[in-house]
Formats: sequence, C-alpha cells, structure tokens
Amino acid sequence: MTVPLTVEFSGGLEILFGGERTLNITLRPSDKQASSTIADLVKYLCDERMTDKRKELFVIEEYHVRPGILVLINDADWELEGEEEYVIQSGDQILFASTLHGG
Amino acid sequence: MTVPLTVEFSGGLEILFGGERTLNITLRPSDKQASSTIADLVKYLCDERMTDKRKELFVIEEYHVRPGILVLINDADWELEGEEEYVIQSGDQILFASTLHGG
Amino acid sequence: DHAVNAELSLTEYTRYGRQMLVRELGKRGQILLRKSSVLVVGAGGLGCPALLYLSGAGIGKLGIVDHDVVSLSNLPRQTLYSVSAIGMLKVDAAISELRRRNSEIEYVAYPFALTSDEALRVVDGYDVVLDCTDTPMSRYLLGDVTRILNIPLISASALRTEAQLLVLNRSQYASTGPGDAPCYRCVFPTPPSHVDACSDAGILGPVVGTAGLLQALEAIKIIAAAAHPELYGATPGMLLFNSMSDRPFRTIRTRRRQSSCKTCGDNPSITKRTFNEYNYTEFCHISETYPV
Amino acid sequence: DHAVNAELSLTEYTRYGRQMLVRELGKRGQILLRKSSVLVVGAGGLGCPALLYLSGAGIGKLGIVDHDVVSLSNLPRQTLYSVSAIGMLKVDAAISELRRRNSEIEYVAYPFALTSDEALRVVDGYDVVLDCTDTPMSRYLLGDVTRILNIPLISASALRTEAQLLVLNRSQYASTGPGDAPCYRCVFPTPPSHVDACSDAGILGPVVGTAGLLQALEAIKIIAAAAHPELYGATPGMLLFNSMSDRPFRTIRTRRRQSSCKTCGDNPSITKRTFNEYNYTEFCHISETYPV
Ligand SMILES: [Zn+2]
Ligand SMILES: [Zn+2]
Repeated sequence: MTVPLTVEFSGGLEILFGGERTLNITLRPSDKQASSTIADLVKYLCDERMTDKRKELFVIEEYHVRPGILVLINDADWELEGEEEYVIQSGDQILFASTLHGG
Repeated sequence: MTVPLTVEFSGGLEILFGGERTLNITLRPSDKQASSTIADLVKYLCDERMTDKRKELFVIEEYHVRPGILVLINDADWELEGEEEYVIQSGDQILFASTLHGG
Repeated sequence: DHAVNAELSLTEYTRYGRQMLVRELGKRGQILLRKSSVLVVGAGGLGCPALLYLSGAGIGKLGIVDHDVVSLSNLPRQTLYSVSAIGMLKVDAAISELRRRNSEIEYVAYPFALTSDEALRVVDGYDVVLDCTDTPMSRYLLGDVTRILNIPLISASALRTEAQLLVLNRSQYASTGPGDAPCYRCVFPTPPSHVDACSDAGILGPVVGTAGLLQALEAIKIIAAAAHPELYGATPGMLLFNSMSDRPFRTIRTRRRQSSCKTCGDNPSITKRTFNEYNYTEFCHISETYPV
Repeated sequence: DHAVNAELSLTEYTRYGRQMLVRELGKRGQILLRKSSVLVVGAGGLGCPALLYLSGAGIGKLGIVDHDVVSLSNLPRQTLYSVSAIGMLKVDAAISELRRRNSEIEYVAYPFALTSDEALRVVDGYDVVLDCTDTPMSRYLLGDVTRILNIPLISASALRTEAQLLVLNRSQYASTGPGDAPCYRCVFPTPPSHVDACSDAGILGPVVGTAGLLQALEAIKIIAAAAHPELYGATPGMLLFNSMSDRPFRTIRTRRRQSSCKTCGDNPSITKRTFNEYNYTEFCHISETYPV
C-alpha cells in the first residue's frame, strides 16, 4: 500500500535537500513490509532525496536522525508517537527541524 | 443528521458569550432541513448561546453577522466558501473574529 | 541592473554583515534595502518597533507620519520614547532616537494626521507603506491610496491580547503588481459598526510590538524578494495572533480581489481623479463605540 | 494577599493604565508585575527587545547577564544600543537605555558569562528566567539550574529566517510547580552534534526580535496568571517560527517530563549538591561546526 505524505525541512536542513522546504512523497513499503515507518522514511530521504553528500548532517550510525534534529509528526514531538517505529499514515506531515542556538 | 463543530470567538466577541473563547457544539438541523448552514449556526448562537443582551454587537437585521466581524471557516474567509449558505461539515472550525483597529 | 551592482562601504559590510549572510537577503538584497523607501503611518505601538527594525536593517529612506505628542501612557508599548521625550512630537522624538542608532538613513517627518487632501502627495514615491494607525478611517484612506498608486500595503492592528496582520495589494513577494491580490476595501467592503480603541479596551505592549515587528519583516521581504525571486513565494495574506489562545498564530486565506470593489473592482468609483472628493468621515461614521 | 491589595501611585496608573485595562492583567496583575523579578541571560538580539518590553510593562526587578561589549555589527538587531554605546559593556549600555524609559525599575548588572560556578547564586530568587543566550552549553546550564530551583524558563533561539520558543518547567501558566512539564534536558537529552552560530549563518533582525518579544510576553503571562488563574490555561509548549514558510508559526506538542532525565527524572544525577561538578564543556563538546 502506497502512502502519500508531506515532508518539511527547517532550521537549515533544507540546504541538504536541494533547498526544498517541502517534499510531497509517496512511500512504497519494501517487499517484506505492509507499511512504512519513520525509520523507512529517513532511509529513503538519505538514499533518494538528499542532494548533499554530508549525510552526517542528517543521520548518524546509518539512518538514525542525529541529535539536534527535532522530528515532528503532525506538529507533535515524535517521542509522543513512537519515534522511529511510528507507522506513517496517509496525509501525515513530517517535519525535520534543526534546533537553533543563535540568539 | 447532527453535526459536531468547534466555534471560536476572538477580538472581544468572547465577552458576548460568557467569556468562552471556544464552544464545542452539536447542531441539529430543523425539521425541514437536511443540513445546517452558517446562517443556522449564527441564529443558534444568538438565541441559545449568547449571554450578553446586546445582540447588535454580533448581528444586524435579524441574524446577519455585523460588518467588522470576520467569519473564518477552517482558516479561510467565508467569502471563499459561500458565506451564510455554506453547509457545515462535521469537524468544521468556525471562527468569529472582530476586526481590530488599535495600533 | 546598475543599482544591484553597486558597492557597499566597509562600514556597511560590518554593520549589516550578519543579515547579509542570510541567503534570502544577501548582498543584492542589502543594496535593494538601501535604495528603497518605506512610509510608516502612525508612530505608536506598531510604528515604534517597525521603525526600529527598518532603520536597523538599513532601509534607505524612512517616512514617518504622526500628528501626536508623546505622553507617559505611551511609554510601555511605544518603545522608541524616553521620559524626556514626553510632550515632544512623536515624529521628532522617533527620528532623534533612530538617528542615535543609524544616522545613514534619510528620515522624513510628516507631523500631521493623514487626510485625503495630502495623502496622495505624501504616499506617492514610497516603495512600501505600513499602516500603523488606529482608526477605520485612516485604514480605508491608506487602503485606497496605496491601491490607486500600486504600492504594497502592510496593515496591522492590535487590541487587548490580540493582533492582526494583513499584506495587501500583493499576492507574491516578488511581484510588481497586485495580480489577484485584494486591497483593504476588497477584504472589508463595509466599515465596522462598532470599534474599540486601545485607550478604552487596553493593550499589552509585547502583543502590539510583535505585530509591528512582523510588519517590518514583511516590508524587508517584499523589498529583498526582487533580488532573489526564486526563494520567495506567496505573501501570507492574513495572520491572526491571539496570545491567550492555545494556537496563538493562524494564517488565514483571505478573499481575492473583488470585481465589486469600489477601488480596484471592474468599475472603480474611487480613482486618482475622484479620490479627493470621497468623504471618509461620512463613510466610516461609527454609530457607537463598543462598550467594554 | 497583602501584596495584591497594595496600591498603585497616580504615576503608575497613568503609565500602565492602557495595559491594566486588559482583563488578563488588570490592577492585580500590574501589582504582581511590580513585585516580581525576571532574569534575562544574554543581552543580544533576543535579550534587547525582551528587556525593552519587560521594563516597559513594569517588572519590578530586571537582572541582565552578559559579558560582551557592543559592536557595530550588533546594531541592526540588538536594538537597545546606539552608535555611541559601541565598546561599552552590553549590560551597562542596556541599563542606561532602559533607565531613560523607566527609572522606577531596579536593574541588576551581571557583567560576566554565566558558568556553573556562580549560576545557582545568580539565578536563585528570580521569578522567571529568559534564556537569550546563543550556545548549547549555556542552554543546558540554564535548563538545569532553573529546574533545580523550580523557576519557569522561557528559552528562545533564532537563526537565519527562523526562531524557536520553548516554555519549560511549567505546563500551566498559573501553576507554581512543574507538574508534568519537561525541563530543557527532557526535550533535548543529547546535545547537538553540529551547531550554527548567527555570526556564521546570519540572522534577520525582526525574526530574532519577534522571538525576544514573545519571551517577554510569556514572562508577563506567567507572572500575571496568579492574579487571574481562571483566565489562563496551558503554556504553549513550543513555538516554531519560519518567516519564509507559508505557515510561519506552528505550535508544537512537546514531550512531557522524562523519567530518564538526568535533572528531573526518577533518579536525577544533576542536583543542587552535584551541580558544581557537572562538566558542561565536555558534555556539549561539538565535534565540528555546521558548514553553511
Ligand atoms: Zn479592492
Ligand atoms: Zn528534565
């Protein structure tokens, strides 16, 4: 089952994705899976959509979102939704936001 | 068919409704109707929910929203949706906002 | 473009360096700010922070319209004014305070209330206008003048714990014309029958201050967009801010240009030629003020 | 309550009258503002507008922590400072500018960078703390200190065209304890591996200014809520502001207090007693800066 969703980047992460702040994506689960998780989405973004080679600015240790990046699922911290294991629903809005420290 | 919706007030209109900024409402269409419009909602709010007697601060000429009040249907100006004739859908958010002029 | 190829001085590089690093502004945007002019109508709770940040950003010419003098009750939210400015004309006190921070800007004082007699003359030639006034009459007047002169208008208002922001006469930041963008009168064809004033209903300083800062930001974006049109999209239309709400900011889809609009519709009756004859006082006759 | 029955002077009624008309503040709220104290850590792009509006609103005592001196490159967004203040300590320049507007406030200068040696001593006794700093180290340090001392913390940050605001240690405005509210370390258990600074990545003045104003507003609300608890609900948690987005403001549901938190979890290792031994420099060791 394919799942359409919106992915947004902010806090400078958009620079890693060709300057695009918003991507409209349709995820196709791999053969063994019936659905896609945030972990699948992160791998897909790294492998298929990232235009910058510096993957360490987005993930560490193969596809774990690096510390300092907020992941928001429909405007809620992903910790409230199950983090990497959250199963993406049709129409979800996923925001990856670098935390800012300037003042 | 009953329709649950959220009504919000701002710009001072909440004072006319007992200070409540948000009302969760379930509308029941009258006998002759299959559905409820914004016009029906405005009449219901005036007759059933307004705690202030000064109806002229909300409506003019029997149940027409007075000039100076923005009506927003799911964050869009009601002019884009058909104004008083818009048929309310389940889960709609209707905001009545007095336009401000202070500076 | 000759202007965009102009050079900045070393002082300008030092002063504006941090904001020039932002790619949506950059060196080209900074040069555009320097060669542009913004008119701020009203030097009160909205106008003070707007002026402070427009002057800070390096807008070349800032016009300020206000007939009023500074009073003690202004100070909490009209943050350009010190105690020693009480009794001074706001335009004079504001310019003196802005000059202390940035004397490279050209400041122009209009120490009177804008009426239809001089509105066209004052507004003509400015690149962006900020409506920081506090009456429906001045809002319709500025709405009509800016639409007739094809100037983007950034209108804000505030009361109690709430504020509203509206970008008019432009739908796209990088556009030079209104397109399908509404004018003030398109959005509000009928004047309000009741109006609250800050002096009656009260206002929190940071609420009106936030609205003024967002006006300055929109003005900077409209000017800088010409340097980097590919980075800019649609203007926000309308923004509602209610600081007591659990969703304090809302972006609203407003109506588009109305064919029935008296100023920008298919058969406009308010034009450059007829503008002087239009009676704003009569049109905005408010039957009673809104009792708090 | 004796304090809430205190009287205001005629000057105070005149100066603060407009904001006292707002029912969420009122006379009782104004008296609470006068008897309360706010510590602003960092007098830069966030701290300047926050201080200007906190002083304007009549907070009784304002503490300002900053070790830095004013430079020309600060002026566009650090709007308390005039050209003549260049080279002065920011705390001194800020207080001198704030006094010109409101000399009734008690201003306290802390002209040093906050380190764990004096953080507890400096922060203790303030009613609200604003984090207007610009490094992860200072953010974790303030997060821990305020959580240990049970003081609400309003943390903001900004870069390029974006800003973030976070109310910590309080879930409800009128609450006196954290309840299930997270501390800074609950929301960010692991320090970032890459960090941008405004000096490298740039910043737009009105963006950081808006975040600073919203910090002042949240501080005022937290203080005034005690006078009118029935009018106040939950704090906003987190607010994201991206001025280039077509939905520029988002309210975010953050995580709640984490039982694993080192500062406020079930087995905290960072306490009043051990706080001095914690090595913030080592914890926040940033391997490389984020290339722009
Ligand atoms: Zn029009
Ligand atoms: Zn914690």
